[in-house]
Amino acid sequence: MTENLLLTIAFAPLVGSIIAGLFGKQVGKVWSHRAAIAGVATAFVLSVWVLKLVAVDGQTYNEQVYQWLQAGSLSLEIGFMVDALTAMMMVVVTFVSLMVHIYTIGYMQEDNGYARFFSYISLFTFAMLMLVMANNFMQLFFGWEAVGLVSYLLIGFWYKKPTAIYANLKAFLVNRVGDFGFLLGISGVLMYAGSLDYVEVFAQAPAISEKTIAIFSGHDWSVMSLICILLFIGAMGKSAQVPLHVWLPDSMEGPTPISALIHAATMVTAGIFMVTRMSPLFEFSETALSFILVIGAITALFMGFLGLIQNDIKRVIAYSTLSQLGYMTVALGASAYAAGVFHLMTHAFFKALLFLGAGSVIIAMHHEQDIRKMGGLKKYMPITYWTGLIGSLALIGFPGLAGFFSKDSIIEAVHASNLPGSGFAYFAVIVGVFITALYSFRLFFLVFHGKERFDTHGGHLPHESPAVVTVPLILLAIPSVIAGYLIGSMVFGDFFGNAIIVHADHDVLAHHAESYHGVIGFVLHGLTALPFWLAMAGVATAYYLYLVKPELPAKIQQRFQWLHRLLDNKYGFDDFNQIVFAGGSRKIGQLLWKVGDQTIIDGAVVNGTAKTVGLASKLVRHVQSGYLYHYAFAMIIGLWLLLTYFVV
Amino acid sequence: MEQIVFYCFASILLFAGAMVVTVRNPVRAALFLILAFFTSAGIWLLLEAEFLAMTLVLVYVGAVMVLFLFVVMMLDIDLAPLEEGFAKYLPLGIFVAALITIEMIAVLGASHFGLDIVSAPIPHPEGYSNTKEIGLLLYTVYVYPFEIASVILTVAIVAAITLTLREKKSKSQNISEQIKVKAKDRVRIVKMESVKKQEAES
Amino acid sequence: MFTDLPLLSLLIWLPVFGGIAVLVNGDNNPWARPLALLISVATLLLSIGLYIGFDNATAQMQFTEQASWISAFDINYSLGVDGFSMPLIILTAFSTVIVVIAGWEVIQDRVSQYMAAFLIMAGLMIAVFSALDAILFYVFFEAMLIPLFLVIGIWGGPNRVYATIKFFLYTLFGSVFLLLALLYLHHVSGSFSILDFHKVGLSMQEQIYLFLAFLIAFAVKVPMWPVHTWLPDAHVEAPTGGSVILAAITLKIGGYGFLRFALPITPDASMALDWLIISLSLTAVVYIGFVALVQSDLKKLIAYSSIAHMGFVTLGLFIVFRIFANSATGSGAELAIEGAMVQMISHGFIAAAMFLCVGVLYDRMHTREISAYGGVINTMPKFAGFAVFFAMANAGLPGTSGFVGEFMVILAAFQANFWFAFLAATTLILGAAYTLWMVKRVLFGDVANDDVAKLTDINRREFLMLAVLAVIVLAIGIWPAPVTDVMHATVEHLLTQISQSKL
Amino acid sequence: MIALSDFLILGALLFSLSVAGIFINRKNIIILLMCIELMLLAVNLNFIAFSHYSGDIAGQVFVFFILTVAAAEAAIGLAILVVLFRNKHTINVAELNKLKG
Repeated sequence: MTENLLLTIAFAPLVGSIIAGLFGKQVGKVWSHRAAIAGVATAFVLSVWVLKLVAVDGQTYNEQVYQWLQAGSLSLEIGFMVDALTAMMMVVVTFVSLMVHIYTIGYMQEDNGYARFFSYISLFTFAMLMLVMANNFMQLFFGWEAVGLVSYLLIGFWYKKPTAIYANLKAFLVNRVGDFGFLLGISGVLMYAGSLDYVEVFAQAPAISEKTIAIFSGHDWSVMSLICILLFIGAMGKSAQVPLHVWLPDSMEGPTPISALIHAATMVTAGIFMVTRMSPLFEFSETALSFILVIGAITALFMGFLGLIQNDIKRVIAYSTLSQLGYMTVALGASAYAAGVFHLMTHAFFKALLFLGAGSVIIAMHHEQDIRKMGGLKKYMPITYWTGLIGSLALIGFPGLAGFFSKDSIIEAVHASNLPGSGFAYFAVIVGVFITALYSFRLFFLVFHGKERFDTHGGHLPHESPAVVTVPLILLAIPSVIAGYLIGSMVFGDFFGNAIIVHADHDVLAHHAESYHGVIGFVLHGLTALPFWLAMAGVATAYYLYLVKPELPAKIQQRFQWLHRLLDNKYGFDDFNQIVFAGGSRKIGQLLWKVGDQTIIDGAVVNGTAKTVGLASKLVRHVQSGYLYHYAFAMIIGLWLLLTYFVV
Repeated sequence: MEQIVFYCFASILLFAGAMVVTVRNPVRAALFLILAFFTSAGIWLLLEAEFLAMTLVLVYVGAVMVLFLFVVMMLDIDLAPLEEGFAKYLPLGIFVAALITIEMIAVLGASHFGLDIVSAPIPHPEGYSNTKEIGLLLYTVYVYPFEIASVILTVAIVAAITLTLREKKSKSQNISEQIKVKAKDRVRIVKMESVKKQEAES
Repeated sequence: MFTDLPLLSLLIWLPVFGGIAVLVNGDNNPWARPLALLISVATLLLSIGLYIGFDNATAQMQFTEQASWISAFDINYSLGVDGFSMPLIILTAFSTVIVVIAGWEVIQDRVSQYMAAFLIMAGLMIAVFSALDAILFYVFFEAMLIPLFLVIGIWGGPNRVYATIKFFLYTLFGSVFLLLALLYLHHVSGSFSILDFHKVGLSMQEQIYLFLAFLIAFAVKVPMWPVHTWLPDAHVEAPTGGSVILAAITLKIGGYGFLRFALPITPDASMALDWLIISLSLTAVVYIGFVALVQSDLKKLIAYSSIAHMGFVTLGLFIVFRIFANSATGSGAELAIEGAMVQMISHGFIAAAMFLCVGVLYDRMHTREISAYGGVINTMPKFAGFAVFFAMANAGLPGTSGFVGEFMVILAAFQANFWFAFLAATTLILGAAYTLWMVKRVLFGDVANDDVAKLTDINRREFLMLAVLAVIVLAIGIWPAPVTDVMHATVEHLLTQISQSKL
Repeated sequence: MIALSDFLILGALLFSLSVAGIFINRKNIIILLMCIELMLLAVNLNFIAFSHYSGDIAGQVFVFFILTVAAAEAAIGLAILVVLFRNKHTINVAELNKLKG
């Protein structure tokens, strides 16, 4: 592996982005997408090569490219680190990105911002690659923020839509709250490790775990817990964990391809990746792991509920994404990093598939996104239907499909964990399986089966999407099926090697590895286990409610109005944020400005001084009457006083 | 003998001074001021300051006071408003003046500057010239102040003239402008319908 | 090659005399603009010569010049630069070029006077940064205000008189104390050389008084809370060029003053009173962040954001004592000081760019009210691209120069105290909130009204100046090492100076 | 013999008279000018008296200068007066307060 190879991988998409973005008008639409796709394709092919070098030849890479900055003895550098984790992420990112690029040709064909869109998604690919290939925290933060920027730009891609520009601002700010914690965490790392380089920091981890810090005087906190929780706050922002999840559903305002690429497959998993990458640190803090476990469990369960009542096709999938991110986080909390990352990978494939499928439906429905106005699309859109079915089954963890392997290993890992909060987490992930199946197939049945409720626009029947749309669907469906068979090496094997470090007393996966005897056994075992039956129950419920008795859901809704309202308000997070944070800070701002700046500083102090001087001068001015005889009088009186002084 | 002259002059001086400040008519006041200058010139002679006494008469009476008179007579002054408050401020004026007088006399009176303290000077020898002495001092020690004084006088003259000079319209010719004039600037030829013809026809 | 020339004198007097030449040329002269541009570019080139000839390895003053000025009082014309002043000089020269370009078509009234004012100001500011004699510094420190005063007073907005008087009185108020302090230091040290001031021993009480005098003088310039209220007013009324210079350079003189005077001359007092500066700086970051959020005037918003950003500068400069006390790794102090310097330089570019963006809009719409805009991106896509970029830089996005300084200072602040870093890092949220909310209201959305619909995109001149700034902002963000390398030796020197007690 | 104090008291009286004059003629600027002349006269008298009694001729030189300056002052004062009257048609001090703060 050479520096040039890695530089090419990272910068090929950037070059494509620059060509499409800055010279889009000059080179035209076709060359814009050709440039962008060429860049990403190069990156993908080379990434596969890198994966081969890592997985087969066992090479790793960790070198600096250039020195970013030096201050005192501290040197901040830009460099690449490639190990199994990085290589896997690179392949996932570039593969999904490539699919999305191709898909975009069809999806955005008539949009004015065609070249701009390609520029953004290529830029995103670059940023994401920088994030995963970083060998230090600074560069990680660069990629972290850069993907946030592109996400901001893409959510607000249709800048005329008020909801879109509201959503992108919200997304950026909520992410910034996470970054706030993340940056503090990085500062902590620098303070206690004296470096930002991964290898050096990880080497220091045992030493750091001994230290304490008194944030509130008198209370000594473990430095490692503090750092890890701060870092995880960053992950909460990016990976949309409760309570920083609020931006993700709104981000569906952006075009569908980026919902697939950024808000399902890659960017939102950056938090998961980051925590996994930091496993040498997190392993030293059970407090942090517990915290992660609980947050993940809450997200997995409660965000799943929200998916049940959404009617926007993309929002259902978005809540599903939230819930699945919760699963990954739970895995991290249980120290089953490999399982978390494995789920990240399988999820990237089938969720991208679902999103792109949703996009295909949306095209067919002429940009109608309400699932109540769809139905019976099976016969019009066979490819979309079948790929959608594969995606949905993968999502609910149907044995044999990708999602089954990853989700099952997470559930087993949580079951085996004995950290505080693991009991709740186990409950959450188990219930989550049922919920996932329910909302997934609710969506599936409402869209593809049942009555045709759509408006035909005067006889225009929906039809299958063009090849640029369906080919990526098919290509994504393949790994959605087969990716799970990698479980042997990725979760239970030593594929990740030193990239993930787990302490022996947390190593829940090792316990399972002993009982793992090949894929077939795992699948067979899955067929008898509780999650499978829960998932089937979910599917059956969905079938009954939405196909057999379609009038029933409305009745249930009538009956449990309070519950529906609670879910409809998304537990009140949005209202709370809007009133307390957005409104509150504007109120504080107004108060500080009007009272602090204008009244006290300017009014009382600055202009007050001027007014006092003015007042004094006004008084003194009366002496200056302008009448000669007053002055003469004053002079004579002065003379007299002088004389009197001499006499006396 | 000297004392009689002194008291005589002194009383005239004080009388003239009093008249200057009280008399209503500025012309009369100026005339009384001239009287005051004359008498004080006399007193200065008693003090053997012949040169200054002459200067006072020549410069002040001859020049400055004449200037005053000119101005007073030249300006058409409405006296009535100027006399407002004359009686009103008289008591205060007298009071302050008296106060100052008393205090000054307390300082300058006989107890500090009487004959017994400051004896009369020795009379100057024959052939002593006050003018020559002043001249000697003026052109040696005080030559710079003297020059400066002369500059001040010159400036004063210039200033007085420029202040009072009226902007007169120049009667001089501007030859170039006269030459540049063209006929059409001077004569405007207006075309008119001839009316006579019609009258004749009708 | 460069060391033979009196480079600093050239840098000071070329724009000053050039400015006078432009002024003498008269208003109707078509050469006023090209001449001003020529002079400013020449100055920039000369200042780059400074960079080339600069020796990174030493903390000594370089390019020194010495001549007797007022020998009776032992006042010298002595110049020199180190790692702190050199980048600021280049920044000054660069900003002047930008200002000249920015005023090219916009200023139609008294062009030569406008150009001359900025050229002369550039010379004077370069002199402030390179003066090594206290009185020389003071003279230029004050003289620099005059052109700025005129610029705001003549080409300013409707309420310019109030703003100029406020600005002038505020800064004069501060500098009186500076003069007193300098005179006292002369009394103690017997010299007016700033370098001698650095060496003179002072008792704690003397240091406290001197420090407070410096604080008042420079806090007004920076400006620190609560003596900041002149800045929004001055910015709002100033013409675009005036705002650019005000934000890019004038504020930096405050930070530079702390580096050159307060820290090395009164290290013990700085240490004893660092809580004061730190709390004022953090107040600036948080308080001003909130205030900026509710501004309805574009320029005011950016002005407030400038104050918040300058809070990072003062924070970075004064946390070093706490870092020494906590000294975990030892590189935190360098990080803090260099972070403050980088923040100053980066803010010079970003704030300039932001004000230029507002200027571009103002030239077309003649209003600065945010509510008058909306959907500008529809009619001015190129402009919107730049504006979003600079807004992101203002919000401290990694990869732009705005990130570097903030990042360094926050990293260092954590080493001083967790809560310092915590409060400082709120800028991540607040900075993004006020900047991007403004972007949302001004740029995004559908075309808000007919005026916006009639807007024309930026022309080549505007494109050029924004593009140059964008390239620099990006370059510093991607590779800040060239900026920080020049100051390493000087920072080390300063740190040894301030770590030795003068008592 | 006449004592020095006699001259000084005469000067003092003359001075007081002019002070009183300034008070009571507060409206008429011409009389005010004349009072000032009178005041200067009193001062000059003191100078000459002291000069005489102390035998130092320098005192008289000062009187000479005072006379010079007073003449200049009178000339300019009157010139201003003329201009003033020409423009405002009054020399009433009560109306000349344009510089009032």
